[in-house]
Amino acid sequence: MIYHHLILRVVTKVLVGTIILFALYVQFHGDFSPGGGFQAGVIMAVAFIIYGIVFGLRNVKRVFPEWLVHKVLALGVLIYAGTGIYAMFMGYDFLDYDALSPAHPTSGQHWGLLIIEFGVGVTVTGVMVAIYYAFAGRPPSISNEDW
Amino acid sequence: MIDTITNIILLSMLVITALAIVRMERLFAVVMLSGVFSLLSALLFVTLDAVDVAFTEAAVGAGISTVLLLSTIALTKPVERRPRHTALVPFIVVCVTGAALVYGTLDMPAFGDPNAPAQIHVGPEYLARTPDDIDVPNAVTAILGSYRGFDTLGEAAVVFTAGIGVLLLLSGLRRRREDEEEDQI
Amino acid sequence: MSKLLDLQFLAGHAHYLLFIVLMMTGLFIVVDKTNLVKKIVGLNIFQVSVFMFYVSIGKVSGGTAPIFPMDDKYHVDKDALLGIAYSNPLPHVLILTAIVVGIATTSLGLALIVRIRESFDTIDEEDILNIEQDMTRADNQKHGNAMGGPA
Amino acid sequence: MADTAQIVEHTARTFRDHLPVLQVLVPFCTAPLIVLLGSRRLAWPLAFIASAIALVISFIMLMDVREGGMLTYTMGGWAPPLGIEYRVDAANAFVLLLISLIGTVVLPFAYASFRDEIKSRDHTLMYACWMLCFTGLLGMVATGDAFNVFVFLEISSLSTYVLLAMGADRDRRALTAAYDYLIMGTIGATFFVIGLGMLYMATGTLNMADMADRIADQGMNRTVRSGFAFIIVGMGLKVAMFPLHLWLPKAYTFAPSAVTVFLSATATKAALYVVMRFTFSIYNPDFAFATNTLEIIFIPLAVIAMFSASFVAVFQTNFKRMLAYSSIAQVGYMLLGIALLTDTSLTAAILHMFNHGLTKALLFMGVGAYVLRANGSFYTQIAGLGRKMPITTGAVVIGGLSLIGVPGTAGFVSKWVLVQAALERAPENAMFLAIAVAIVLSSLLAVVYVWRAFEVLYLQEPDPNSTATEAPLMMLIPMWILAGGCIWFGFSTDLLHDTAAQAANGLLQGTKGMMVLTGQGGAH
Repeated sequence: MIYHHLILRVVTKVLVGTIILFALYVQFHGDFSPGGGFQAGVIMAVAFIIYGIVFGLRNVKRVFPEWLVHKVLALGVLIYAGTGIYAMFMGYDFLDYDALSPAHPTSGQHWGLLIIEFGVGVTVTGVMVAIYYAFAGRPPSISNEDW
Repeated sequence: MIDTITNIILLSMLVITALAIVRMERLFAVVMLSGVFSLLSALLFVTLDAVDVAFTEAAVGAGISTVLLLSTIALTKPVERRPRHTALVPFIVVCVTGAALVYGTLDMPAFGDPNAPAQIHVGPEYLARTPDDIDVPNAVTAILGSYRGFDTLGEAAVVFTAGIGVLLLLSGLRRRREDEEEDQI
Repeated sequence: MSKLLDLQFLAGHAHYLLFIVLMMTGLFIVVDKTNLVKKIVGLNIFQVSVFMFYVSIGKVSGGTAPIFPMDDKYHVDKDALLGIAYSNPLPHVLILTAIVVGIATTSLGLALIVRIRESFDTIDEEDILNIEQDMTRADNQKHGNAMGGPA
Repeated sequence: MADTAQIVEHTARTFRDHLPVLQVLVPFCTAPLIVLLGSRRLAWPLAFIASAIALVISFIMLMDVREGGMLTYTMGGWAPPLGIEYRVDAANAFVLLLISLIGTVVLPFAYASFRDEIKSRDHTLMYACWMLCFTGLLGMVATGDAFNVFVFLEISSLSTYVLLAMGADRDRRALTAAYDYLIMGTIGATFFVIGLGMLYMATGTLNMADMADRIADQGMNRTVRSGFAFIIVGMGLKVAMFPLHLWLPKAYTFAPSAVTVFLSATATKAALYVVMRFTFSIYNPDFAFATNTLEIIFIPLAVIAMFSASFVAVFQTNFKRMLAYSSIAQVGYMLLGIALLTDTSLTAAILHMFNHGLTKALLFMGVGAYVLRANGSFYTQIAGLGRKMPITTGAVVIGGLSLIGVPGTAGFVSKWVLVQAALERAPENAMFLAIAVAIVLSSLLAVVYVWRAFEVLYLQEPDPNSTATEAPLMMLIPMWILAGGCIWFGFSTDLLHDTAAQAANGLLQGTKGMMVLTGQGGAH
């Protein structure tokens, strides 16, 4: 099945790199242009999904193994909540990013936004890839012809 | 003037797509049309100045939900059977809800009215304070992350719940040792 | 109700009425259709049109997207800020949350549909209802005579 | 970097100030922690410790606000109209205590019940999903921001759909029950969002207190009224109000027993609290609109629910499905308490939420024990178990008596206060006298279906080859804790009654109570 999709394989090899690059751009430019954690997470997951569709589930699972997906899934939420808890330990309110650099509140806000967007991006990537693995793992019930 | 024309065109195309989805029998066409519907709504969001929402709707609505719908159809049956019951009762339910909604719009401020309550009370305060408090060009990210950061934490939890739910229903939690054994066989 | 007829009101509220038509189409699909996947698509349409209704609340005619101009040090250029009218950013934030809730519900619904097809071998609600009625009838036969006859 | 580094003098927040957010945060962080560690042995202890901490926190908060005070907590340090604010007064502290108490007591029962009903491979994720449902319910009740209610409502709903669907290992109808609940729940949540959108359009703010005051100034225009209608219909689906209750019997019957225990005692109560909060704190009842509509719509629905659900419950052949129908009837009592719009009636509604929570959790735990030992909850399967499982059935008897409202049990107290509330308004017009009679009559129906269960449990011959033995200790202790609670709150009623009365007049003060108290609240 893999050998006669030559065009798809070549295009995907080119595409996957740029998609991941674009996802990272969207992730870390969320403060300056439209974008942020969710969009970046979805785009990053799309990169893995395209690779999975074209090269098959086993190959993409060698790149991003399932147990790692399930760890990443939980890590993002903890990163987000952890930032808030760190602020609480510093005596500020929950999720008050001034705590990250008490001397310069606005730079604390910048750091805060960056970290929580990263946490959200990680969680959304993990979730979308985990959902794709779950759906792709089941045996299809209809053959390719009668769509 | 150009805004209202593009809005009217987009909205009429949206209505046509929605009606087509009601009529369609083949599920593959229905899923493609739902992708079209999401993309059209993303365009409408751009004309309504909601660029972040347009980005998300395009990425999530047209992208991931179409992939999920297609993979579900691959695992189920592709053709829909015509329902045997008459469409009268659902139509009545829909008309009653529609009437309640229209009743609600009677006292609503006009579309795009700058001195509507929503535009006077909290909205401008966000716009005024973001440059000083958070000093981030994208006001939506500022509100999303910092002013209403707890909402976004809840949102991340919603995504996390969906992830766990699908794992529980379909594949179950994989642990490192199990993966090694699985690869051996 | 007479308000609905005068043109000036209609011009200002045309968008809301169209959003309501879209919402009701989505709701109709969910309530009327018996195919489980079609219901999820109807749910999507219902939610996306509610999001459009929300975002149209924040639109200020003549306003632009709420992204401030940047100076060279990547901070908000405060003086260039004053002249521009912006749309209200709050509904956008709410809708970002709601879109994610929508996709979460869709993925859970679809996972349930896959499991339902595997155990019921059909994704049409009427077939499922028949199967379930047979199961309850079988239960009543088996367990019905506890207190003088089945329910 | 910023040229004028204005260092804002900051008063550090002590641990006591963080309590409102810790209430939700502790269970919130446990769920991803359980998934991150991924070990089956650690999942249950982590969940139990988190629930116990949440219980202690909710108890401390209730003690703080019993005298009518209010704890406020601003998320991210932003003042209310801009940021999200947690506002804990007697009403939601009371419901938080109920949810945490049920969550903590039911977890040992869940440990034993999951081992029997759920594949061991899924236990880790089950406890993570359980904690998310627990967090969603707590977050829904504790928050003071309208949109935040929707977000946490979705967290609890999504995890509820999954927990229900996990009953599919025993009976495949759990999947369709979960799917139907998903469709109706999502329509309900979207109605709630539409209602919220209309409120936001009319007031411009999302903070409940701020919204309440702006509605009080502006008065009721049509957008606000239809917003109220959509919110009540949306939450009515979650409360299983009479016409919107179709999902409940199937969902509770085919769910795993431990899930039914937890949901029956907490999910409808949290949604009911949100209905109360919107009806009394945001739409102040002394508006002409709110008063007569509530009476015209809620009272008939509540009375129909009480009678029809009890009537259907009498004819059930499955003990678990019978209890599910009786839950719908009991929700009718609580809605009646809200619809009568007096101080005592609201106290009765809040009291009944607590008492019914204890009673229904106890009864469903009994069902879980029968499912564990007799592999089913049909009357033929549990016939004569009173002799084989005396301790379990003893607790079930106490629960049944409390469900009927026999004097000396918790159920009696709240029904008695409800009847008093109805009689108080009797001189206004005869309808309220009829309502008082209706409450007593539907309790008689409750006697019929509860006695039917007792008769099956005790007076019927157990089938000879049944191997039923007594339930394990992990099930008996929670059951007898709740049974003791039913009895204790049946006799010493002042603790619960005063707290509920304080909660009721906190709610009934309506908008004036919200904004005025902001000053006194948390340490700013």
